[in-house]
Amino acid sequence: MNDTLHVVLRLVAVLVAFLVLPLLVGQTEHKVMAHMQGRLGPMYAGGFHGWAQLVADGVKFAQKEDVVPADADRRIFQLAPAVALLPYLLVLIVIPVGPHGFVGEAVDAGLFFVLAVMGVGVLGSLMAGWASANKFSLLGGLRTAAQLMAYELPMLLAAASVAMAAGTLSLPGIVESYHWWWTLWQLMGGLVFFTAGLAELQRPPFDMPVADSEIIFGAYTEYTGLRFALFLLAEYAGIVVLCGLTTVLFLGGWHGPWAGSVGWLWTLLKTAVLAFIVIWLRVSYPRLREDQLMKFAWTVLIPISLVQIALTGVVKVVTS
Amino acid sequence: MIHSATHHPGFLSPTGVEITFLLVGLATLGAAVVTVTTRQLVHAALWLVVALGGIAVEYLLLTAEFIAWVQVLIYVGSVVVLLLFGLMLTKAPIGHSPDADSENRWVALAVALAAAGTLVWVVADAFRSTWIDVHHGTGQSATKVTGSSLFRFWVLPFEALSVLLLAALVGAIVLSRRRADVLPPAPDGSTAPHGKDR
Amino acid sequence: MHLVYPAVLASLLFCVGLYGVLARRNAILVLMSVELMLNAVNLNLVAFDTWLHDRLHSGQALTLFTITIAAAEIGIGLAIVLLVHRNRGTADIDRLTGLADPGQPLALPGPPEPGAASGHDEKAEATA
Amino acid sequence: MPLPGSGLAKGLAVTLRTMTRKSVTARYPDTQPELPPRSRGVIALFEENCTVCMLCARECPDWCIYIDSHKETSPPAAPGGRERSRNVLDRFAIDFALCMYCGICIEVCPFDALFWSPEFEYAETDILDLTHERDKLRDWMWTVPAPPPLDPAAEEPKEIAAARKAAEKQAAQAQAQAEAEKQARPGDAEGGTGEGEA
Repeated sequence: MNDTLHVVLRLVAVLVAFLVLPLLVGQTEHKVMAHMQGRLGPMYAGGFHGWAQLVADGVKFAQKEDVVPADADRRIFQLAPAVALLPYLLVLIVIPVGPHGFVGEAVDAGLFFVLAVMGVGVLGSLMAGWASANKFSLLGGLRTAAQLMAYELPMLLAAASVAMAAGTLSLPGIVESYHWWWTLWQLMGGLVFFTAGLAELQRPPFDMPVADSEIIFGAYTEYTGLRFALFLLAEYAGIVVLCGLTTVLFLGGWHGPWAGSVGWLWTLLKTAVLAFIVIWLRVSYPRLREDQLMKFAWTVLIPISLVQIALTGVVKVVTS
Repeated sequence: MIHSATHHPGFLSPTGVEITFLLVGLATLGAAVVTVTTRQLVHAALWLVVALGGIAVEYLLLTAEFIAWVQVLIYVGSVVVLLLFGLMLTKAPIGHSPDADSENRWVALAVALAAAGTLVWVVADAFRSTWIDVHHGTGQSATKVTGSSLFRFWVLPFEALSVLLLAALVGAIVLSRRRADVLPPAPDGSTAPHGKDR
Repeated sequence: MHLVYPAVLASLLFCVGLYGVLARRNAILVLMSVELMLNAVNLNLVAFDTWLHDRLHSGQALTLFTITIAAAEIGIGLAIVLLVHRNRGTADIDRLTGLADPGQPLALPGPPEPGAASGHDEKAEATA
Repeated sequence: MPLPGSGLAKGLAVTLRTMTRKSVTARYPDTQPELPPRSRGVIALFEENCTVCMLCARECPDWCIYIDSHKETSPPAAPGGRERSRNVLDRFAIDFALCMYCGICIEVCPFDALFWSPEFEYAETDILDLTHERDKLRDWMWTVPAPPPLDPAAEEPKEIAAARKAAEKQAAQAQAQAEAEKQARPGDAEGGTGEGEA
């Protein structure tokens, strides 16, 4: 009974984090982007520097009419946002935050679980793109699929490099066996992982599937109201998950001074810094072209990740 | 066999795992049947996702955790995405598709039913009194043991497999590459939009 | 757990896949059915691996091999299907009779061919 | 040769530097904007100066000025003379929904009846309310700032120069007359004043 309560409490905590952290990232994006462009960003909602802007947005989305195009495949169209959003919730459950089991639910082979489930989220975009009965949506869906196929590989290879280094697939296990010099050792892998993750999330500069100047909003063109908000939430939840994973895999998670007591703070701090970098990249760089994107994945990221794996193997053999 | 000989849980007192397995199995089977019978192409692919996910859950119930995640990663994350990609490129329509089912569907049904009858009868007859002890070992060791056996006893097939994968990759690239000199001037425009595929 | 459950489920899934392979006309649907059959085999492998308590987990290793082969198969299969679709305007295997005996209707690319016409209709539907 | 990736770093540096600087957003409804002098907000009418010459209405590129007038005749000043007629303004309206703020009307007005006012907060919820009639246009006149003082070293405006010249001439004549009176030569003074009036 006590165990059940414990598990339920953990899951509730994860759910709360799932609902709060993406909003935090979204609000940060509003403000950071604005200041990087010499603006102020939202200033009214909630009073102090527009802290409640996303809450207000949510209310606005909830009030909007839920439109389904006449020619669309209704059920798939309506199901797609949930398919896009839920995987990130599942992933968030297994990301370790602090030492001594400070994790929603420790899954063995957690690395595989995380990568597997994150790949499912893209199905939501595909379903949305196909079911909208809109050629721009379809193009967006196609681009999403192509991008996913291209970037899943370097991401997996980079993650495999860390798993090799740690000798385990469990996320807490990877963090526990972390040493500070791993960050240098796995630097290339970390960069590849982060970049490929950005591309899987379709964040700028890898946002061809939603390139507004070419295909309006890609797979999400026909969505309105709450379903659209769910897609946006999925994007921000994806940022949280990606940054958390990069922290856990490459930046040592809770490692830092006084890790025993405030380890979770270190994880959150590192995740926040990475989230800031995600936003920073969005503001700084223009969108890549579709063929440049594919070329980047196949000719830059995959070779780098392969070199990283070779390096990991060599160091592992030499040091053991 | 040894385990099955020592204790005989009856058919009529299924455990929780068995009930779960049965329910998930029914869902999986239903999704598979819809996959092969629906006339909407993309629906078939999405039902295939359900079926594959159900099989992943069955793997979990059989304590093959690693295989389950690989199943989700490769099948749901990649194979189905590729299938959907292919469906979109071959212009899968919304709604019923005229070319989903072939004329010989009744023959196929007869063959499948016959095969199913034979197989189920044989299997049920053979393993009538066999029980699996699913609460054996932890997942951690299973993953570890799978890995070490893969790279210790299965290295040669593994390497052969990687060569096969490479060959498939090269083959796919060669197949989908368009050579400008042999390309006929697209007669009806229907082939034109695929210029940049893959 | 009774071994019959996974075994019967695997056989049924295999037969469903078999039906799909025989009854479907669209090449991609056929590929999906093949996936179902492969998965049935995988389920069997895993179930027997668990049953036999194989210390080397050979069943799981074989399952990994099957999954890899399936991935390779789907990649190259789709490449072929897309090529066929690009050349003929249809992915309908019943019409791919270019190598059949004379006397069979030949499916040649061209505007009067029914396949190309239906391809147009589908395109109109898909982009409608 | 620049390091590879230095361009990427430069891009990041630009955005980061911008973030540390003060943002340039004008928080308009909370704080009033600091407008430069002679800002062009709305067009004011100084109707006392208007002679209904219609130049503004004719030059207006989008025809947003409406002028109605009628003629009033006044009896001749001296009996037997010609009747004097005068244009009286009935309506002067500017439709600011059409106006594109080119300022041509102000430029062409020969009698300085139209002015730029810096007032800009006259948005309405009904587009018809954007047609400002002459009372409103006259009210805007109160918001027109005084003309800027001339540069100290500037050439004198022509009107003032002419007026001063006339005044100086008059003063000189008056002085001359006074001197002449001193010499007690009556008669010259009358002729001198006659010349001055002509």
